Parts: sequence; C-alpha cells; structure tokens
Amino acid sequence: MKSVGLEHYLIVCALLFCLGLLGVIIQRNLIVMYMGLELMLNAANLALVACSHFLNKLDGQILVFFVITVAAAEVAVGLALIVAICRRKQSTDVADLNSLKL
Amino acid sequence: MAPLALIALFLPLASAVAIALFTRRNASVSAGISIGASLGAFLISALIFNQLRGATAPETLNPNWLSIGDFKVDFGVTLDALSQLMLLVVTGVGSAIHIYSWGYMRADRSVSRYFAGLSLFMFSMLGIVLARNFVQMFIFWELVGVSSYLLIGHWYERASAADAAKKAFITNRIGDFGFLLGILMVWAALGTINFSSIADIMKANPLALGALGTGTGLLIFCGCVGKSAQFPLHVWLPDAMEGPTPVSALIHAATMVAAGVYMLCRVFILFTPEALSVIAWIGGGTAILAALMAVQQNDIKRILAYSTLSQLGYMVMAVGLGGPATAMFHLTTHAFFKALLFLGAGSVIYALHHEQDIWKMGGLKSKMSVTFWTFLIATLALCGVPPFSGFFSKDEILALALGHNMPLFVIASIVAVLTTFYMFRLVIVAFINPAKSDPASHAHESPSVMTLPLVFLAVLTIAGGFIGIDKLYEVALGKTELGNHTVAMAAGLGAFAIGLIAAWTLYANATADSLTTRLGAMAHWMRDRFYFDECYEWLNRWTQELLATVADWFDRWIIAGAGVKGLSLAAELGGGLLRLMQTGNVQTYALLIALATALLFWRYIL
Amino acid sequence: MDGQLQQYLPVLILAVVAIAFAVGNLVASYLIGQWINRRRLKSIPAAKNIPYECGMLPIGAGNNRLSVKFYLVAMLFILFDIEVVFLYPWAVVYREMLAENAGLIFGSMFSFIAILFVGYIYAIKTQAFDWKV
Amino acid sequence: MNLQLITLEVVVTLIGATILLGSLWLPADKRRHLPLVAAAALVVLLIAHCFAMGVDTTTTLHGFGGGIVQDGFAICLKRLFLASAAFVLAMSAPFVERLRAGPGEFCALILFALVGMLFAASANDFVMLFVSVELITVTFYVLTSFQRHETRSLEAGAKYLILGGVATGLMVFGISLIFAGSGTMSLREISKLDPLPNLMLFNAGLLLVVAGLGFKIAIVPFQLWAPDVYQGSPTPVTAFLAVGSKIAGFALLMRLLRHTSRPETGFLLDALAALAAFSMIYGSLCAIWQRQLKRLMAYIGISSAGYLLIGVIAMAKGFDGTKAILFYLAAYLFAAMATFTVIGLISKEGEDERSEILNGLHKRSPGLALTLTLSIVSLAGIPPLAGFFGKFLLLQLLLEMAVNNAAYYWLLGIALACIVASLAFFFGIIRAVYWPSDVALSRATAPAAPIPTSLPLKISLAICVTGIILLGLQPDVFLDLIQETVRAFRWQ
Repeated sequence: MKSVGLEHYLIVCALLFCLGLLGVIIQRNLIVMYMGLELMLNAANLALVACSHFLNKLDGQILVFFVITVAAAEVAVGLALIVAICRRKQSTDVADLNSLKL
Repeated sequence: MAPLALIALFLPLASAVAIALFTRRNASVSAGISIGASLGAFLISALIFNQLRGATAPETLNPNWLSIGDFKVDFGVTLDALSQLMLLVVTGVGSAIHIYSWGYMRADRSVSRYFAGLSLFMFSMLGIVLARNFVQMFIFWELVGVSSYLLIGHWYERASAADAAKKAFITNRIGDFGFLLGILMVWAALGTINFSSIADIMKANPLALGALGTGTGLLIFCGCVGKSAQFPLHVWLPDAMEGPTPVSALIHAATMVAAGVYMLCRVFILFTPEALSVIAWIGGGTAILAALMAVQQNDIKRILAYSTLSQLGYMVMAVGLGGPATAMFHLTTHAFFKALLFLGAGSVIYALHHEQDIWKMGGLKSKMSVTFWTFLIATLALCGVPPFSGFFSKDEILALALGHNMPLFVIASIVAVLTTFYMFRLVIVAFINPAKSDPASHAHESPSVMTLPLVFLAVLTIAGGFIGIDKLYEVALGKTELGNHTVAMAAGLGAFAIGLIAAWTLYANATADSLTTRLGAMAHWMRDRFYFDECYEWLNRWTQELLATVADWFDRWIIAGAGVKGLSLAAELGGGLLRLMQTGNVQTYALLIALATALLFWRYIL
Repeated sequence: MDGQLQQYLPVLILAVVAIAFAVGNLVASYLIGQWINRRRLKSIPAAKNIPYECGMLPIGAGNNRLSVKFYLVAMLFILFDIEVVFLYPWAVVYREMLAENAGLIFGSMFSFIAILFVGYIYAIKTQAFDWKV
Repeated sequence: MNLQLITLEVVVTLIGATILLGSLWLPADKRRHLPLVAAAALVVLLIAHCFAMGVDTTTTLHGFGGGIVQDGFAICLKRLFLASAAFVLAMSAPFVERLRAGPGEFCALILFALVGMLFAASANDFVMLFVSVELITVTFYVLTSFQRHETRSLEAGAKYLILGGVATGLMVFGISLIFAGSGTMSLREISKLDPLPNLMLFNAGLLLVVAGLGFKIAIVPFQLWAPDVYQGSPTPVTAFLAVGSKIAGFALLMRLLRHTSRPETGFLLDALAALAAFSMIYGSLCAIWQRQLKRLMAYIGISSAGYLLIGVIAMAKGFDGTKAILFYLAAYLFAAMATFTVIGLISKEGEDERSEILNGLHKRSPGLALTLTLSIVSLAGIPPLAGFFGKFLLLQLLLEMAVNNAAYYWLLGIALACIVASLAFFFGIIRAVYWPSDVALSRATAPAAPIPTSLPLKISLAICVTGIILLGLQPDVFLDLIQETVRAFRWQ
C-alpha cells in the first residue's frame, strides 16, 4: 500500500473535527460538550503538525504551542464557569440554560 | 443678504433650544420667546424682500460644508424671488398663527413643549425654503417631518393622536425613500446636487439625465407625494387633524404640505414631459377624490382637511401642466385663506368647548361675528369669487388646464363645483342655521388675541390678488401661456353658482344631513323648490354619495390598508418570524452555525 | 508493507497483548465467580460477597466526592504547567541566540515569567492555594 | 525587533497588572475608584499617543518577523479601542459598586481584553491573529459571566463560551488548512504568493477563518449568540462586546481579505455580499419587535455589521473604503457607548432592561433623555447626525462598485429599505422616553425620581453627544483627520 501522505492526515483531522462538532451539537451535558470543543481544537493541532512536518516548516508547530496554551486557559475558565452554573442550577444540562431567548 | 437670511433661519432654532433647555417651566415666557423669534424672522424676511425686490441675491455664503471624495455639499442659502416670497408667506402666516396659538393653547398643560415644537417647525420649514442643494433640503425635509410628528402627537394621551402622528411619519418616510433614491440618481447622473448648477446643466442639455430622466423625476416627485399628501399617500393628512388646530392651520394647511409643491417648482427643470403628465394626472385625481370625500364629512376640521387635499391637488396639477408660477401663486393665496379657515374653525371649536361636529353647531353668525365674517371671506376666496385672492389663482389654474389638457379642465371645474358645495354646506350649517346644541347657543366670540390674527389674514386674503404676487412668480419661474381667460372665468363662476345653489337648497335650516334624513323636516318647503330639490337630491344620492362612499372605501381599504399598513405589516411579520430563530438553546445555535458553514462550503468550495 | 508502518509493528503487538491480558483477566474472574456461586448451596455467608472476607467491614460509599478546592488547585497547576511549553522552543534557540542577541533572549523569557509571576502572586493573595477557606 | 511597535500594548498590560495587584492591597472602600483611575490612565495614554509619542502615521513599519505591522489604519483603530475602553471603564464605575466580585479583577480583565484588541489592530500573520482573538475571547468568557449571583449572567457566559469555542475551532482549523494550502503563516507572503500551491485547501481554510471572524462581528448566520449574550452580560461588558470586540473582528477581517483577495478567492466577496444583505435585513427586522434594550442593541449591531461589510468588500475590491469604515466605526462607537451608558444608569440591579424602564425618562432627567434620543437617532441613520453620514459614505461606495457590477444595485436597495425599516425601533424608544402611553406608565416600575449621574459619566456622555453631533454636522473635519492619518497608507 502507498505511504501515508498529508491528505490522509487532513482527512483524519476533518473527521475528528466533525466528531467534535457533532459532540457539541448532540451531547446534553455541558462538560461533554466541552470535550467536543477540545476535540475540535486538537484536530486542528494534528493538522498543523502534519502540515509543518510535510512542508518542512516550523510555523505550524509554533501555532500549535499557542493553541495548546489557549485551550488550557479556555478549559480553566470554562470549567470554573460550569462549576458555578452547576452550583446555581444543580444541573449541567445545557437545556436548562434557556432563560434568555427571543 | 445671506447672513440676514441665516439669522432668520436660526432665530426659531435658538428659541426652540432656549425653550427646551431653560423655560420649560414657564409657559408664558416660552410663548413670548417663540412668538418673538417668529416675528423677528418675519421682519428680516420683509427687510430682505424690501432690499431685493425679487432680484436673485449673489450666493455669497457657501463654505465647503461636507465633501466626500468628489461629492461636495455646501451649506448656503438661495435668495431668489421664489424663496423670498416663500419666506414672507411662511413667516407671515406663521407669526399670525403663533400669536393665535397663545390664545388657543392657553389652557393646555404643556404650552412650552408646544411652542418649542412650533419653533422647531419654523426652523425646518425656513431651511427647506432657503436650501440651495438637495442634501440640505432633504435634511430639513426630515426635520419638518419630525417636528410635524411631535406637534400632531402633542396630545399624546389620546391614542388616536399618537397613532396619527406615527402614521403621518411612516407615510412620509415611504415618500422620502423614493425622494432619497431620486436625489442619489440625480447626483449619479449630473454629478452635482446644487439647484443652481443642476439648472445650468439642464439648460445646456435638456437630456442630461439620459434614459432614466422620467424615472428620476418621478422618484423626486415621490417626496412631494408624501409631503404634500397626494394620492396615493394622502391618507395621513385627515388623521393629522388630531393635532391642535393652530398646528393644522400652520403645518397641514398653509406651509408644510405646500413644501412638496415648492420643491417641485424649485427643480421644475428636471422633469421630462412624461413625468409632468403623470404629475398632472395625479394632482387632478387627488383634487377630485378629496373633494368628493369632503362632501360626506361632518367634522369641521376634516372638511377643511379634505379641501386642503383637493387644493394641493390643484397646485400639483398646475405644476404638471407646466405652470409652476401658477402653482406657487395658488400656494400663496391658499396659504392665506386656508390658514384663515382653520383659525376660524379653531375659534369656533374653542368657543364650543372642543365640539367639532358641524351638526351640533349653528347660529354662530350673530354670536361670533368676527369669526363668521372672516370665515366667510376665506370661504369665498376658496370658492374663487372675485375680488378675493383665491379667484385670481384658481382662475389661472383653470385657464392653464383649459390651455393644455381638456379632460383635466373638466375635472378641475367639477372640483370647483364640489368645493363651493361643501364649503357652503359647512358655512350654512355651522354659522347661519339656528343653534342645534347647548354649547352652540351659549357660544361667544373668542378673545382678541385670537381674532386679531383672523383679521390680519382676512386682509391678506382680500389683498392677495392685487399686490402683484403672480407677476413676481412669473419673473422667478417664467410665464406659461394660458388658455382663454373668459371661458375659464365663466367656468369658475358657473361652478360657484351651481355649488352655492345646491348647498343652499339642501342645507338652509337643515337640522341633519338632508342627504340621509331628507324627508319629514324638509317636506313642507320641498313643494316650492321641488324641481331643484329632486334634481339635486337625485344628483347627490346617486352620484355624490355613491362616488364619495366608493372613494372613501377605496381610500380606507385599498390605499391605507394595502399600501401603508401592508408594508409595515410585512416588515413586522418578517421580524416576528426571524425572531423565532432565537430559541435560546445553545445547541440549536451551534447546529445552525454548522449547517450555515456547510452550506457555504457546498455553495462556494465544492 | 513499507518501512514507515513497519516500525510501528511492535507497538501494535504490545497493545494487542496488553488489551487481551486485561480483558482476559476480567472475563476469567467473572466466569469463575459465577461458577463458584452456582456450585455453592444456599448457605452462602454474606461475607463471601464483600470485597474482603475478613477484617473491618467497609464504611461509606467507595467513591467519596472531593472538595472543589481540589479542582481549583488542579486547574491552577495545569495553567502554570502548560506555560512551560514555551520554555522548550526558547531553550532550543537559547544557545545561538545568546551569542548574537542576548538582550532579546533574556528579555522575552523574563517578561514572560514576570507575567506568570503576577498571576502567581494573585493566586496566593486570593488564597487560592490553601485548603482551609 | 523594534519594541516601539508594541508600546501601547506593553503600557496597557502594565496598567492592568498594576491594577490587578494593587487592588489586592487596597482597602475595600477605595477599590471602587479603580475604574475611574484606569479610565483616566487610558485617556492620558490616548492623548499622549495622539500628540506626544511622535507616532508617525504615514509610514508602515513591520516587526516581530512580520507578525506586527504599524500603519495609519492600525493607529486609527488603536485610538478607537483606547477611547472605547475608556468609555467602558467610566460607565462601569457605578456598576462595580454593587459588584460582589472584585472591581480590580473587572478593570484588569477589561484592560487585558483591550490589549488583545490593540494587538488585533496590527496583527499581520495568523499566529498574531489567533492569539489576539483568543486573548479577547477568553477574557470575555469571564467578563460576560462576571455577576456570578445572577443566573442570566452565568447563562450568557456559558452560551458565549460554547459558541465562542466552536468559532475558535473553526478558525484554527481554517488556519491549518490555509497553512496546508499556502505553506506560510504570514499574510504578506500569502499576498505575494502566486500561484497558490493548493487553491482548494486555501479557499476552504479562508472560508472557515472568515466564519470564525464572522462570529466575532456577529453577521448572519453567525449572529445567533449576540442577543442572548448581550442581554445577559453586565451592561459595561455588553458595551465593550458590542463596540470593542466587533471593531477588532472587523480590523482582522479587513487585513485578512485585503491580503488574500485575488481573482481565485473572489467567491468570498460574493458570499460576504450575500451575508451583508442578510445581516441588514435580519437586524433591522428583528429590531422591530424587540422591547429588551440590550437585545435591541444586539440587533442594531447585527445590521451595522451588515452595513460595514459593504465597506470591507469595497476595500477588498481595491476601492478606498478605509475612510468610510473608520467614520462609521467612530459614529457607531459614540452612539452605542452613549446608549449603553444611559441604559446602565437607568436599570436597577438584577432588573431586565425592558423598554418600560425608559417610561417618562424626559420627566426624570431630561439630559439623559436627550442623550438617548440623539444616539438612537444616530443609530437609526436619520440625518443630520453621525450615523446618517456613516451609512451615506458606505452607500456611496456601493454606488461606485455598482458601476462595474449591477448586482450591487440590489444590495443598495436592500440597504435603503433596511434604513427605512430601522425607524420602527426608533419610534418604540422615542415614544417610551417622551410620551409613554398610560398602559406603559401603569406597568412602569421606575419612580419619577431624577437619576443621579456622577461627574465622570456626565463628561463621557457629553463627549459622546459632541461626537455624534460634530461627526454629523461637520463630517469633513473628521474625514480630513482620517485622510491625514491614512494618507500615505498602503496595505502591505
């Protein structure tokens, strides 16, 4: 069989990305939705690393560093927020966040 | 001259600001400031006119007010015969009405707000008159709309007043939308929006507007249709009568509604023959439609409102027939006598404690003699009876129609008949017939602060035809050849006679509208004038009543319903539907975002 | 099968073995337990079903909830820990940069650490680290 | 490596850190002055940047490996950001007094978000783009949910968090695709690159990045979060979100399009034109029904984004849209800030800002009523105030574009119709302010007492009103100013 090329990586990344997005759309639990978001970011990371490997350029990996850090910050903020919501509403079901509408 | 004009322009604004900021508490001071500002503006206008005598002043003042790339707007004033005379009319009539208001609104709770609005209106109106380019005019155009909105809604506690105000503004916006488009097209085609340079270009090359000439003209005309309440956007004017009567006199009879006609004359050179014919027919249609409607009204102010509509139709028709000078002349005289009519009506309403139904009035001839005589003078002027000013202008219009467009001449003559009919119906029922209600029998003359303006305007109404206003307008706007004067005069006077006789036979001593309750009360004297009576009764029932009802129905359901309501309704409906997208559920949002992105991908990438 | 995948073969085998071992153990213990239960008569001492047949009886649920403080500290740890990632590229270029532009190489990392330090001071001063409050 | 390119950013960061740490040692009763201190510092910084620092607006400087660029455009935007942050801090002074969590954190977060915006103004490669956007976004996650004791604030935070996360994901993935398609992260190199190694990947990535930025500027179809988040967040945060974050998104979008627009990527401009039309229609139609003031502002912001997109498209096509966009942004800034300040003043704690709270405002405090009226008039685009000329300039661009492509006449028509339709909300508010109907009055909860307004707020409101009126009556002055700034300004 032929060797693994950039396009294979990109396809995998696209699949991962869509999985993450699907998770955000389908899952009811805020924390699981959050995992979906992380999955999306990591799909992008994988793509970046793959690109900079195949194009022999380091820029992609540099951006990956930033993405990882930003993701960590997002996680910190997001989890804190979710904990606050959980304390207030006693549930992490996203369907309960429906007071602001129309 | 220009600095003087600017002072005249900004005096009312200053007074409006002063009232709004400082003297909101003290009614009389506010009134004093406002009246003073308007009088000052009047004096300055008189001064300017005295200096220039209709000669066009050099446009000294035009700083580069706004320049965006090749788009230059300068803020300056135009001082030719047109604007000078218009200045005099606006400030003169305006001052009279300011003074009158001080008496009429004395008991009102928020006199200061009223006078602030009045001053704001004066400022905007003068701005329109003095504008020397489209943008300037459009800005003041909008300001006039706003101040009219404020004044119509003065008694906002009444939901009807607030709704009328909103309706007026919205309807005007529909016209202004076209107006704005027209301005943009003019600029796109000619590269300038200054009236003077537009005139030069059009003189040099009448086809400068190219293929879109007619369309552009009609878009510009849309502004006039909205502001001057022409068919099919005339629906707002009768409702605007919800405002205080002096406001109706100033804004919705004398000045603002005439702004559309003024604008047409200002840029008359822009209009192609096709556009002009459309304008003429719309004017004629409005005139006859409104006259028919007036016949069936019982509210004194509504009768006057519909008559205003039909007179505006006259003016627009005159413009369309290529006689801007004639139109402006009629505008001027109409400003005099229609303001006088409204102020008289206001004095009656004031005396009868805000009773507006003419069938509850009567016997006022003796009790309110000043009001009655001035009202009568104005009525005669409106019906075009010599030697009152209305006669001259109306006669010119009829002659113009006779000279250029026979069908329109016939329509104009019929309108003349109807005008006389409903005006004398009003006069007879409200003034001459015996009193039919308690307040009417105990009515007495209004205070002199209200009657003096009446007299002043009456003098103008009488003199208006002789002081050579028409000559000045012809100087400014060029003379257009008229048809046979004697025929026109005969038609006018004949129309007056028919209408007068009809009204008299039907309404003398009538206690109710004889069209409906004709039998019984009228039966015993029917025998004497049997022939006329039958004739007119048949005429009235089978033509006027029918036509009026049809026109009224059309007006109420097709125009107001489909036109104005429809548009706003569609917008609101769309908003209500789109709003449902905001379900408040994050995952719905995420799903929609994902779908939209996928859609964009499918449309543009794959 | 080309070289690029070939080198992953041992890893694959190891993974298979590990998974098989774990799953196998679980399945085996389950089966044996069932078998024994079936073989036994009714007289099963209850102690047979508890984790330890002798000694203290277990008290309370097996999984007790941790205080939120724990997650807070964990989050802070993650944040400061992740920032270290920037030290790696810095360390890579450290030597040659030191030769040509020492000011830059020091300044950049110094400012970075300083900003982190501000956060650290804030965390301490707001008593994010101590368990009592 | 020249540090003077990021002077502003460094200084603002220092201010933020100082306030954050200083608030820890400050006694609690002193802390409520922190917002004003920060605002004053920003005003000083702004004045210094305009006059003292000797910033040369006519030259274009690059630094940090091309990641940072300083040109007239960036400088104008940075000044706008400073001004808006100053306004926000001023209006949050009365807000923090009733805040349970610390004022120091609040101000510091706003300042850090400001740093992100300042970076966004001069970001010139994708790393800077990503980092600045994320600095803004993550800070706003905290700011939107700052009132931890209010459910709606938490909910707004959560919604912004989830949807913002999705947008971030889209953007990063887009960046990776662009990198795959072009092999570089620098916008300049991309603009020089011809032909592109892999056009399809590049286009796909571009679309995704634009989607991510479209979320920030809230254009249809990425606008759905805006009304909910605007309503739930604390009012100063909403103001900053509506002005600062939006402008930052536009800055990045313009740089991106300016460098990447080429015949092969022309499809993007068509797509954006369609989105602009949708945004204008959606915003102005939904505003008709809306009686919740902050949601209303969200819809106004959506339609404004639509109008601004016109300018962006024009600029991507090579027309001189910079002036129009900057003018519109300035007008929007003043009007929105004034409106939000008034809303924040009127609404009581935990109260839903429905339009009933405006009832009889002109009786309670005419000054505020007049301010609100002026800003709403300007937002509705009624002459002669600033908003009208902003829209006018953009429509003029549209006319220029329509010369080559008649399709833009449709866009022009839609824009004009939306301007007319946007009068509905204008009436809703004006009527509530000046002539509340008796029904509304009976429902009104507000007492007729005049609203206390502190001196700094009066000053900032005065500045806003002056801005609205001056930009409206003497636009050419401001336009000349912009012209002076972006005269020798080339996109590179």
